[in-house]
Amino acid sequence: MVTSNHSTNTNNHLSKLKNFTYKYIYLVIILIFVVALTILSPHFFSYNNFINIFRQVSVNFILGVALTYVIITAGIDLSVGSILAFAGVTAGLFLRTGGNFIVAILIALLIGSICGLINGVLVAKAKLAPFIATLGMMSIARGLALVVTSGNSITIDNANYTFLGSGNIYSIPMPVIIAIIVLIISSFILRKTWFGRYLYAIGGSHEASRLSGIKVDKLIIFTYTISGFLSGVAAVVLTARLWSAPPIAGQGYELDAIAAAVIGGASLMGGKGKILGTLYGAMVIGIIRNGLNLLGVSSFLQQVVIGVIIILAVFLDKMRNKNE
Amino acid sequence: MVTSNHSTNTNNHLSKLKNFTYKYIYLVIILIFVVALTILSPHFFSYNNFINIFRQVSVNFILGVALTYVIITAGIDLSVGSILAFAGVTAGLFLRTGGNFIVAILIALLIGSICGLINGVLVAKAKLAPFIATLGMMSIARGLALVVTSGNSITIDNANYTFLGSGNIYSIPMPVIIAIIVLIISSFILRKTWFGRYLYAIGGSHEASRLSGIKVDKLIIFTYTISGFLSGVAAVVLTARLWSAPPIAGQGYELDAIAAAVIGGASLMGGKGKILGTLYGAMVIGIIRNGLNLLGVSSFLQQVVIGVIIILAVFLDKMRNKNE
Amino acid sequence: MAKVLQMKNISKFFPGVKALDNVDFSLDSGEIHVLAGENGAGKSTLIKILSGAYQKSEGEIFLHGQKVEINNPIKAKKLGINVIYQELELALNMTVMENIFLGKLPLSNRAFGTVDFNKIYQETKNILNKLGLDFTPNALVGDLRVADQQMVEIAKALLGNPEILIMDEPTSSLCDSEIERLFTVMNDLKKADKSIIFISHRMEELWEVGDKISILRSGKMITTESLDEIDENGVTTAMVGKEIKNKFPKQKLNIGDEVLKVENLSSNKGIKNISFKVNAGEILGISGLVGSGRTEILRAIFGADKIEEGEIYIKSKRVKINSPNDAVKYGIGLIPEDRKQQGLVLDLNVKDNITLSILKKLAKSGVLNEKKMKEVSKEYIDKLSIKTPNMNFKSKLLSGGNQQKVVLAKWLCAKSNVFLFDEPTRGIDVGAKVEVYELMIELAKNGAAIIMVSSEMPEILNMSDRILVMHEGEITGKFKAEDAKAENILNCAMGGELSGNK
Amino acid sequence: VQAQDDVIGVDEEEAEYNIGFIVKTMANPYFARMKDGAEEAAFDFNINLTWVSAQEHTDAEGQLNLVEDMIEREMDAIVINPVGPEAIVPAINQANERGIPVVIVDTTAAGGEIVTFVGMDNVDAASDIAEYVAQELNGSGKIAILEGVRGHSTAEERLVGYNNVIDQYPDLEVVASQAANYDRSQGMSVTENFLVSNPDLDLIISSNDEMALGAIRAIRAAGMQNQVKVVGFDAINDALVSVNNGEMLATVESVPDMQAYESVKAAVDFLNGKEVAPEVIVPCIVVDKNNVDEFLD
Ligand SMILES: Nc1ncnc2c1ncn2[C@@H]1O[C@H](COP(=O)(O)OP(=O)(O)OP(=O)(O)O)[C@@H](O)[C@H]1O
Ligand SMILES: Nc1ncnc2c1ncn2[C@@H]1O[C@H](COP(=O)(O)OP(=O)(O)OP(=O)(O)O)[C@@H](O)[C@H]1O
Ligand SMILES: [Mg+2]
Ligand SMILES: [Mg+2]
Repeated sequence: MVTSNHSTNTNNHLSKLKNFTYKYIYLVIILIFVVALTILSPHFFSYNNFINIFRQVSVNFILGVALTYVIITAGIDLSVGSILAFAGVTAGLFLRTGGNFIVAILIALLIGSICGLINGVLVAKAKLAPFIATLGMMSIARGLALVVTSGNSITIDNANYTFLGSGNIYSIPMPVIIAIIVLIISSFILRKTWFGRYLYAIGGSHEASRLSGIKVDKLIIFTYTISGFLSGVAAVVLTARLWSAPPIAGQGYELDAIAAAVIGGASLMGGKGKILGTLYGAMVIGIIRNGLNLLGVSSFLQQVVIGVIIILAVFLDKMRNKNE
Repeated sequence: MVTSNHSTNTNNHLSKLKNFTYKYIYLVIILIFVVALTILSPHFFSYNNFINIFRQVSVNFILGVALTYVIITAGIDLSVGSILAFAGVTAGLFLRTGGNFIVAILIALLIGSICGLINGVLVAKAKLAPFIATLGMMSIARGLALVVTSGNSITIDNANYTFLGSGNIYSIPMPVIIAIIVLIISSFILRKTWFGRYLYAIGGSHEASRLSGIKVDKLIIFTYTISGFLSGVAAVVLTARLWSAPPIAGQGYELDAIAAAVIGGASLMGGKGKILGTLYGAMVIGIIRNGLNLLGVSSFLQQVVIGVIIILAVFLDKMRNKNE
Repeated sequence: MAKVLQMKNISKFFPGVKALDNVDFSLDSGEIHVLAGENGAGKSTLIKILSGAYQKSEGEIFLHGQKVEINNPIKAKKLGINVIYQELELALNMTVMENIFLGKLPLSNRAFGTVDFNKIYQETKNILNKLGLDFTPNALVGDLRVADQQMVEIAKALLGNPEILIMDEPTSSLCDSEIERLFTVMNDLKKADKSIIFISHRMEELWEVGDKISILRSGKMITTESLDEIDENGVTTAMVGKEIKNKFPKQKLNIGDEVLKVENLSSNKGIKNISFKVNAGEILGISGLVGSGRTEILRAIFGADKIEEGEIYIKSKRVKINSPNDAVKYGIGLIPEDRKQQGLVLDLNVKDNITLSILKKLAKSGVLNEKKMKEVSKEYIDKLSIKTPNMNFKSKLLSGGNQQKVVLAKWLCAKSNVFLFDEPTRGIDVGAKVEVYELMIELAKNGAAIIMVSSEMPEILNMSDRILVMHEGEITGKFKAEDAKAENILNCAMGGELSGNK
Repeated sequence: VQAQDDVIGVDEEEAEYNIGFIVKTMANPYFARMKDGAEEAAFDFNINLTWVSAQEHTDAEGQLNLVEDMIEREMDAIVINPVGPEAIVPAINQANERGIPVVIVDTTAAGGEIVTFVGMDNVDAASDIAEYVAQELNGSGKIAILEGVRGHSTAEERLVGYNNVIDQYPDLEVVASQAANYDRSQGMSVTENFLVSNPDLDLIISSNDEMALGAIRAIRAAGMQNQVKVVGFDAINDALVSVNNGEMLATVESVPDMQAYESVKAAVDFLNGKEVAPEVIVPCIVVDKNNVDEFLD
């Protein structure tokens, strides 16, 4: 019995060490990337470049958060990129008429939320597969963005508005500040509020949640509305960064956003996902893109390398879960 | 008691009628489209145009079949479009060296199958989420297609090969014939063979299948290999239709293929899906596209209309299932 | 008799849990060997090791004296070991015959790999006939009632003529006649020198069918004895570690005012014209055969299914219940029969599940009150003696009985005053059963109204104040507890004349 | 449903000919300008013109489908702006079989019987702007290139054009070349990275104006507008404005409206039995501060 106890103890120590490594494997993997890129590229490790990366990651992260919410409920939202474009061009058109920048922001958020609301109703009430409902919305919102602009980018020259994308506060770029606000609030909601906990419950079991008195339909509608709202936030950030609103903005962003959420541990079967994980996912993608650009890897090879690294990053994370 | 019996009888009759309508709602919906388009466009209702539609639908249908297989096992394959491109350019490059057309076809099928096999191993053995594994492959295969061609389309002038895309047999276009062969074989496999039945079982319950002694991992690997193989088939059809192999072919096709499968009743949660349903899904998408083109609807509005119709088509199908 | 199977020094560690500790177990040919123990004692774990679903941490397994390694379910099947799992493992999207032949579909053409559907249809029909089941081999398993799904699982395990058949609580969702048929089948197998490991929490049936009993407690093997030499008291004492004096701690309580009244309730799920009322402090038992519509009554009251006609009154006030959310607001709680799908969110931890329906109420301006959640959870984990390493343990990993207790805890802490129990003690051990009964009494004392659907006659007879009997969606009998007799109830359940007094 | 906004020109009954015009995409102002030119020609020559575009400028099959649909509508002639030179060949062949004349505009076709090709030579145009850049930099400097959608013929041809010229100047160095997929926001992100890895960058050549405008945003955000210059391609309106106010150095005007006008005219001439030259090359013009007035509305 003594030996058995002893071995259990050693096991415990070992497993604690393991646990520690695995718990922070996110950071470990990112660290590996950072070290590798620092060695490979003289330009990588600099304050400016890190600011760059954070700024570039912010839009994908915000959309990734939108998808984390949706994916936790076992849903999916393919329309975030298109909603971004549609919300962006409406805000842009409003600004072009000389409108106030705060109203423009509210319009972007409202348009995003309405599109999200429609997604939610289609999923929760009409009981459409989320994939289909949001695929439809993806096509509709993109079409609308093109229709209202006749395919032209809308130039934005309202300095208050563009400050949100190009300004700094204490030399931290506004997109990063907005992303951090989204990070804190959304993480707080998921971890600390009843709403967040119910989303996990719904993702875990729709039926058991309903039979526990949770208003599943309403919460799902609300979740897609949040996703649309966050697409509106991303729209503001992106268009303010670009000083213009292109109707084709955000094409393909849904895949990057889903990848960020899933790399970060969200399960498409529902019930799993964390905002910090999504941040990790977005950072991995962002760092790779940035690093490959800095290294001057050809655009062709970049695609190959990104594919391999996405698979690797998730694979390492899998190992962690297995050992947990 | 007599009244009650009587009312039950009427109910039976009514429900039989209902059942009939619902069972054939696929055809009903397509019929509605056909009638509407015939009224709206003088060009729609003609033998040639129907041949057109079938030819245009064939590639999406073949990829839709690939996705039906994968989706039945509760998986997803985002890489079909990229694999199509990669398989296509390799066949094209081989033909350019003066290679035999049959060997070229085999090469396309082999490349497709190998990519699919890798997907399968990543999903079944490395236990990656199918979304991530195939997202990675999507990026990798596209990159490889660009690398091997240096970004240029490969011209194909082997008449035997292009016959597969542009030729006719008894005035039926070859792509349609190939699609029909795929239809018959894949439907047969799913409905009649042990392999097909086990795919449904795996999608229905992974665990139950495993505990029943089904070699779940092997079958899943095989399923993704089939999906890759069919992407190879689609590559042959498409490149033979285009008389060239563009490395950017098939971009975005994965979404259309998934939409075809899901409109046709496949559930992303697994365990459900039929080849005939997928044919319906592909036809709905194809008829709408063709009809909108014939009507001269602007490409912007087309996107809006297609989004709405996809949602409607699935919604109607939902009603059917509810009433069944 | 020849030793067929020997398990020696088997241990199994899960992270944080020692599920089995040096267990020895052996099985003779032609023997029905009962495996007993409290919820979480390790019964399912032991048989999962035998079936290759889990890997043992330590120990050895011998078949016919030969050492074997059972690394996966396929290997176990090859060795002639078939299992009926406690949590049904079926592909709900497939037909009965395909489920029964899952993993061993016969082919009509080897080259094409086509399945011989005629053959499996015929063979399935034979098996279903033998088990006295009336659904067709073509039925979708997902459309079947839980009980029938259980029978499919049994039919599946019988196929292939296994040498060792393991049954993990096969009777928990079956009615008496089905259980009888199952026992006949088991006895036939026994005559053919097959061996059966049988797990059940229904005490009375152990002696009816078993030869020997092995009793586990907290992962340790306590004793193995012939069932001729041990009585119910002995078994419970070995299981629980103390003697259980009163299996049904029913007390006569003061019946208060009417709490719930149902009038002319009909739903499209097959219940017709249901009327009854329950008062504060009263336990209304609902009996009937499987499929008689008892579950549907509870679901209709709870707003889980649509009501077509009829009225519901709470404390004499007419209420509209359109969703479970409404029901919860009116203080109604449902403990569903299928805890895995409907009772629990398996991926959430014990604490979250216990507080699931009051999370919103516990929260202050939307923010969860973790401290309160912990307090509440601790209170009910203690009260119901839920066996869990800690309250942050995933409910998926709890033993079946403990999962049931978590569902109970959810409604207890929601302070419901109408409790709808659907088979409340299904899969719960003797000790815990008594605890659940005591809780019901406690609730009743505090003025709750309780409806208890049960297929266990002793439970119905001993715990109810009044008894309703259902047959094909209608009430065919109403009894006061003191006048109720098993045969009368059974008669009504079979659709016999309305009898008994109001 | 009868959104006939893309049938332009005169009514079908009064029209002399029905012509179909198929472009790559409409999600780019370049093609809107093309449409303007086509519309002008339609009225000038009494044409009923049906204007359609593929969904994606990369979708060769989608465009083939569109041509098939046009053939089905028995157009008198078809004008095609191909997604790629090779993949359009079977479409042209189909039209040939049905006896429908085909005019190719803007991007070449690699085969098939066509009436004529109207358009610019992407390689030449790209060489022109690169030559302009070489002069501006006095033959020496560090250049980064924003590539279009790789694998797309215009993107590849423009790259060839740039590199042909740059290779002739030993002191001109391409220090980075990355795809930004014709997308303004990607143009911005990729440029941000360029600026980090090449702080001494002198100029960015962009394969279209959208990316160039994104690049300008990145450069201004980094405060490097006095160091890094940008040239674009296509001369869309936003770019002309940008050239006019000194943010963008230059862009290439390939006169898409004139190309479209000429292509419709060629089709009409052919239908009327007139002789049509086998190739109508519309000259490209480099637009900078000096001549931007001529192009601004
Ligand atoms: N996969 C797992 N991971 C961690 N702990 C587990 C796992 N499976 C079972 N356990 C734990 O092992 C113990 C034994 O569980 P087991 O399911 O064998 O009990 P049981 O005797 O079958 O109980 P019941 O009668 O309730 O079914 C329990 O404490 C349970 O929580
Ligand atoms: N989804 C459904 N649609 C139509 N009828 C149904 C459905 N589910 C159940 N029924 C019918 O309702 C009746 C009651 O079913 P159920 O088995 O749930 O009753 P029960 O008395 O609760 O049995 P038990 O609790 O023992 O399983 C049966 O006649 C059954 O066929
Ligand atoms: Mg158990
Ligand atoms: Mg029931």
